[in-house]
Amino acid sequence: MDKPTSTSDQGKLRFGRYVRMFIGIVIGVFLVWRLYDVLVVEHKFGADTWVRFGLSGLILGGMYALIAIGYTLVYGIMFMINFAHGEVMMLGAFGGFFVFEALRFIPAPTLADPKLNFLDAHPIFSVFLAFAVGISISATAGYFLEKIAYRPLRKAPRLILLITAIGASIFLQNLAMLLFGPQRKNVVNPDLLDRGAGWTITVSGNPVLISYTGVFSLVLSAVLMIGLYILVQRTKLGRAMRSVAQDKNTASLMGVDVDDVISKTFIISGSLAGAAGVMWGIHMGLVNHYTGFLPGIKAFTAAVMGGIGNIPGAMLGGMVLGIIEATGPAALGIDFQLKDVIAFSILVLVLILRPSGILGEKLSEEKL
Amino acid sequence: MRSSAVDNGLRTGVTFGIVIVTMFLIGFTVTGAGLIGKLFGASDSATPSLMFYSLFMILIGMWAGASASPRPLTEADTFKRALISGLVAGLVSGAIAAVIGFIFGDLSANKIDPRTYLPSVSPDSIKLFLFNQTPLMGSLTLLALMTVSAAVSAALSFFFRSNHWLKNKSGETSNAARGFFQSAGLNRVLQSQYASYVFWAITAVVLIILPRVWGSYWNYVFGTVGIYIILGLGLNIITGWAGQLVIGYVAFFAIGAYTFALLTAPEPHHLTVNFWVALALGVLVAGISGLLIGLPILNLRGDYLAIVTLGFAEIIRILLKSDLMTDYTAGPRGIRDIGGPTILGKPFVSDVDFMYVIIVAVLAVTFIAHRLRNSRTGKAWFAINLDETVARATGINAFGSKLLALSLSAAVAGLAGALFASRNQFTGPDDHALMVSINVICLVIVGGIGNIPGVFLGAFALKGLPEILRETESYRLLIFGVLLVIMMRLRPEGFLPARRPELEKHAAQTPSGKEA
Amino acid sequence: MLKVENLQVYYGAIHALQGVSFHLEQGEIVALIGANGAGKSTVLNTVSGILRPREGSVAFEGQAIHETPPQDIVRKGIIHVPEGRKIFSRMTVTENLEMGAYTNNDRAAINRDMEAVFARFSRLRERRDQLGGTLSGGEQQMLAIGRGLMAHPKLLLLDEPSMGLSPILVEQIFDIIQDINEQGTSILLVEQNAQMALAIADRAYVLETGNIVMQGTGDDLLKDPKVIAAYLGGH
Amino acid sequence: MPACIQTKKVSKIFGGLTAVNSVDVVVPENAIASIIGPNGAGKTTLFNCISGYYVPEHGEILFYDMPIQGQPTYEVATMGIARTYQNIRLFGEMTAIENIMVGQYPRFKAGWVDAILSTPRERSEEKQAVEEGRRLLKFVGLEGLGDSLARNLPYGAQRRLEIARALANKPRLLLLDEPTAGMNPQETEKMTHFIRSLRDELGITILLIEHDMRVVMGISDQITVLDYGTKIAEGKPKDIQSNQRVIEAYLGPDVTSLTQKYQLRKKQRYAKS
Repeated sequence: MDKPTSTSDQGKLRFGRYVRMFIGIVIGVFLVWRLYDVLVVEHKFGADTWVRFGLSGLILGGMYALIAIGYTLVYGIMFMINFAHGEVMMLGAFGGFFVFEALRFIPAPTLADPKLNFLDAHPIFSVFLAFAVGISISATAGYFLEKIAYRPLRKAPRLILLITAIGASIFLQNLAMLLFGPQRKNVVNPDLLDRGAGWTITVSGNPVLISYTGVFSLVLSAVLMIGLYILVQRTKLGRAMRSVAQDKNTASLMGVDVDDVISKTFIISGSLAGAAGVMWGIHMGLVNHYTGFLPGIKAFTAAVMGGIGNIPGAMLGGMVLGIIEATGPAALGIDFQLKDVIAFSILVLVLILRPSGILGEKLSEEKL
Repeated sequence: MRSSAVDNGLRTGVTFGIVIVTMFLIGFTVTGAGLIGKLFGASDSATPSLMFYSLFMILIGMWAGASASPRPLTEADTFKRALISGLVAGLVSGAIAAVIGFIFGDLSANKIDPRTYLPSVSPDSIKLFLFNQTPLMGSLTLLALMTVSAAVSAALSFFFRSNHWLKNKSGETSNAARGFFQSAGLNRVLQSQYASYVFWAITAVVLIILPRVWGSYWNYVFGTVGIYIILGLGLNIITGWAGQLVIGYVAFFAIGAYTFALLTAPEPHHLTVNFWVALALGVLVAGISGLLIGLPILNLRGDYLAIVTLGFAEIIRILLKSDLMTDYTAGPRGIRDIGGPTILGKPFVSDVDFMYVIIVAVLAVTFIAHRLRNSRTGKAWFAINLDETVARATGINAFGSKLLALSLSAAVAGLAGALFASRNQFTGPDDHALMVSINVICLVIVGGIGNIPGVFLGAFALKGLPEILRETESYRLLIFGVLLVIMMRLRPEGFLPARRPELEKHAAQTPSGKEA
Repeated sequence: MLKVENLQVYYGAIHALQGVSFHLEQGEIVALIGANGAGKSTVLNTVSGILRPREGSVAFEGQAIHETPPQDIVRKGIIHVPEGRKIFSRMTVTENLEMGAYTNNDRAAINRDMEAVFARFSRLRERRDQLGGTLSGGEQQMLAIGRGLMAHPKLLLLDEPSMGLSPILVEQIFDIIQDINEQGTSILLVEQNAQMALAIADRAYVLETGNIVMQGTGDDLLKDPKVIAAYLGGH
Repeated sequence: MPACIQTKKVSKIFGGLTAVNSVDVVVPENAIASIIGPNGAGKTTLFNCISGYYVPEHGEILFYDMPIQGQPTYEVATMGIARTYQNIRLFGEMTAIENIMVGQYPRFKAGWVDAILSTPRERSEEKQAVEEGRRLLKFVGLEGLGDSLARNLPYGAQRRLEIARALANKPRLLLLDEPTAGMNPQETEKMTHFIRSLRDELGITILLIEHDMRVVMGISDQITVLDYGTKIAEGKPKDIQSNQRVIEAYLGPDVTSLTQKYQLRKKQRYAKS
């Protein structure tokens, strides 16, 4: 009853409101100026370029969304930022990479092509196997991460959990570096999913390539997201997850094994991250120990943008962030080197201006 | 419910098996053997001898055995139980290691080099892993070694834990030692004013002499340690005392370094501001940037605040690195020929001289931190850390206090940055990667969060030790990660936990009648 | 049926229960009354497994349960309806009831039970697709009890079922409690409203700072001058 | 006597639910006033409005005729309103005397620069703070416990330390949220005397929330009764005791007949079995 839904801390409101208003106005003016400059005055890019950017943004956004769901699920249930989530994704990406490498060594000669390897002979099965392995690795990593690092700290303050997660993130990243070496590895796709292959459409007289890998990634992310939504909304496990997210004690009074549900949550978010990791390898073509770090932080940004703890919000946030990142540098007429600055600026701005996110409810402070 | 001895051993065995295999795959078996060799004074040879490697594996086996032996010890725990646990643990971990070893040995014998995918697994390390024997014999040796050492250690640890004689004996000695100190009045001597004068005098002499005698290499190492002590003391203000985790602390380090560098370097702005003025400006600009960054973000909840600061740090680093800023900050190449200190017009730039500058800075920051710690302001910070809502209800302007803490932290980081840039006579974007922040957070936490001596301990342990143990260089971050996880689980307050002052007693001891 | 002996529970340095012992027989309504902070809710939380006692034991049908986790205690037939109702506010009424039947995997049986709950609380049927958080206080209390009934409790622990409810609703809730009891469920009731609690209870215990200071049948305690002075407002 | 604290038609709404509904309370200076009511009646919410945690949607709160609603919590505290909490909230990792020194925060001026330079101001203030802290510890009966961590103190001592921390700022109004919760009759008796002595010896106005009717009736000059966020009665203890609406709010309208009905039902049950 006395749990506050809104607290007034006038001290920070009064101060913060002006600061925030000021920042908002500055950003707004800057955006309008740059957009006007690029789109109207300079008119640098044709429609085809925008379509190209938009498409790659959507594909990127799908992957961000999958990772963001993991942040949101874990945050919703444990109120912690699983900083190592990006590394879980990176492990999945390596899983996919190694499956492709291994299958490429297995000969599967046919009469037509005696040099054919297994990867090109059975591309669909190979891709399926890559996802199966990548997802399993990430799910296992998520499971053990929770069990070894986070579970003993169930009652610890949030900051301790965050530091643990940072520690786990550093550990996994450096483990991968020491195991597989620091250099980037090229992911060689089966011929069917060659990154240059795809459909070509014509936009304002110029060809735009819609690559198979991109379409494949986008469709797969959509399917996984729908599947997750059904899992959370319609199944018994989903109900249990939501009940644990709302009130652990009461959930356990219903007979829910809270530890078990938390484990399963980590497995599910790990799986989604693993899928995103394999997709990343297939679509981007490069994997190394650093693969997970930036997508991880960006997906966290996406989750916050959509309102952390809110699953549709994470999906939407991922998509929006992907599109902004892909079109932002061009739209604002700044260097492509700075695309990460755009992502980080969004992170900072969202947290400052609207920490509850686009779809989020007002965040209630859990403790007055 | 108690798990059976076999279960217990099995679980430990699998864990240690995975640990051994991981160590092998990242090349740490070779490094570990080298470290053991160093311990015994063996000269640094490229290939550590078989003996040291065996010793390394025996130590791991004994560790496995010790952790497998049952705990806590109850009446029902028999020697047999301990032995079985140890035996199983050794057998399982040995078997896992042996299988992997055999596979790699076999591959190696067939001239397949795994280094394409696992660059740390060199033919030499495979050979060493298998005791320079054939794959089969090597893996069997591995299995036998692990089993025997784990079983022996389990048995030994059973004796150590169960033997009351030993326990009592050690208890007595420590009591006796304490008694000795008390009876000899050593405590009083140690606490007396003279003792502290003597202590400070000795410290001062040591600090004056050491930089002159131990050569430029150690001056470099301990200069870095000193700069990290300053950083740690600074982060301690906002994170240790006010309780706000700032992951992007490196941003202020970078701001201090760049401010100083741009003011003193010939490129890109042709400014040659005096060292001391530039230093002060570096501190000031960093402090002000802390204030400005803090304004919009300090009302955020703890974990969000942490991530926002990370965002700021990354933005600053990417901007410094980008071509966009090349004209102003020299871009990815960094700034060269940064000025050094002068006193009365005389340059003061040799490594010995600079070491003195760092020592003075460390002492100054320590002094300031010490004065702030238990002051009214310091108590307000700690109150916010413990319960912000109640702190506000007792009349503390939480936002203002946090802003002050962040600004002071940032200013201290600015000082460290300026010194760092000046000493290296160079600074570039890569000096200011997130890993600097992580290092500082680690050292503060490991030493004991909120504690000044803890920062010294942490800095020496995390920045000094790795310099001495150079072999471990590439494993440093890996070890940091493990250390953070383990510390948070076992000892979140650090090795030197912060103590609260005894004000009531202290006040009671001073004759209070006089001033009334 | 339930036997609690020498229960010692701590919150940090605070000794919340200082050796509480009581028992409850099959089919009884037993009430725990006492002032705020006397430890009533702590007793219920310990019985349902949310808190672990430092010393002492809780036995249900002859089995020790004080080290059993709450989700397993539920499976033994002890259902705790917590203080403040604690319904899942972001789930619909139906989903809340389904959560109550979490331990049951028989879909048909769940639907039957849900019909039974709707028959008892017709207001809930009207609001079956509404989110729990949008219900009124009385409806939430009904939902909380209904959710508890979905698990077929042998023993129902009710923590302050009348809290924050208007007198008419309080009467309804107490009628329902008695109905449930007469259909064979034992009830351990914690109440601030001592008068009503003693009126329906077969037996009652009075708690004060973590100790049981009085016990007796509900009717006897209602007449006890000390109880009247302390808990019945002297009327 | 001037009014120390006054609420004028104060309402606080949480997501459509009116927790406090247009409540008027006037507490004269140097009085001990109580707010009572069933659980969930909005008492603590009213406290939170006065101490500045919540901004009421409607109405005014006057502290010595100064409007304070919407002021930040720390400024309300600095003006001289101190409070305690239903579930004790001390700074557990600080020592007892440090808790009190945090309570003294607004009364001193030395800032961070003073601390670094160890100015005379800072030194004399620090000395004064410790001295007064010890005196306060003695006043609440915790002498000698000043250097133990607050979380290690027993329950009763924690309650008294929390009051000492509230007193440290020399408040003019003290808000006590269930000061005797979880105490046995002897401890309650002592606490009652202690609260009265705060008023008599220190001249502090006291507003308290309490469930124990013996305490409320024993020490209050004035009682306000809340039910469903609305004030249903106000007056001297005697008037409240005989007020029909209050009895109904606590016990229900015809509790006697209900009691008889339920006792009868019980008898029938026994007869059956």
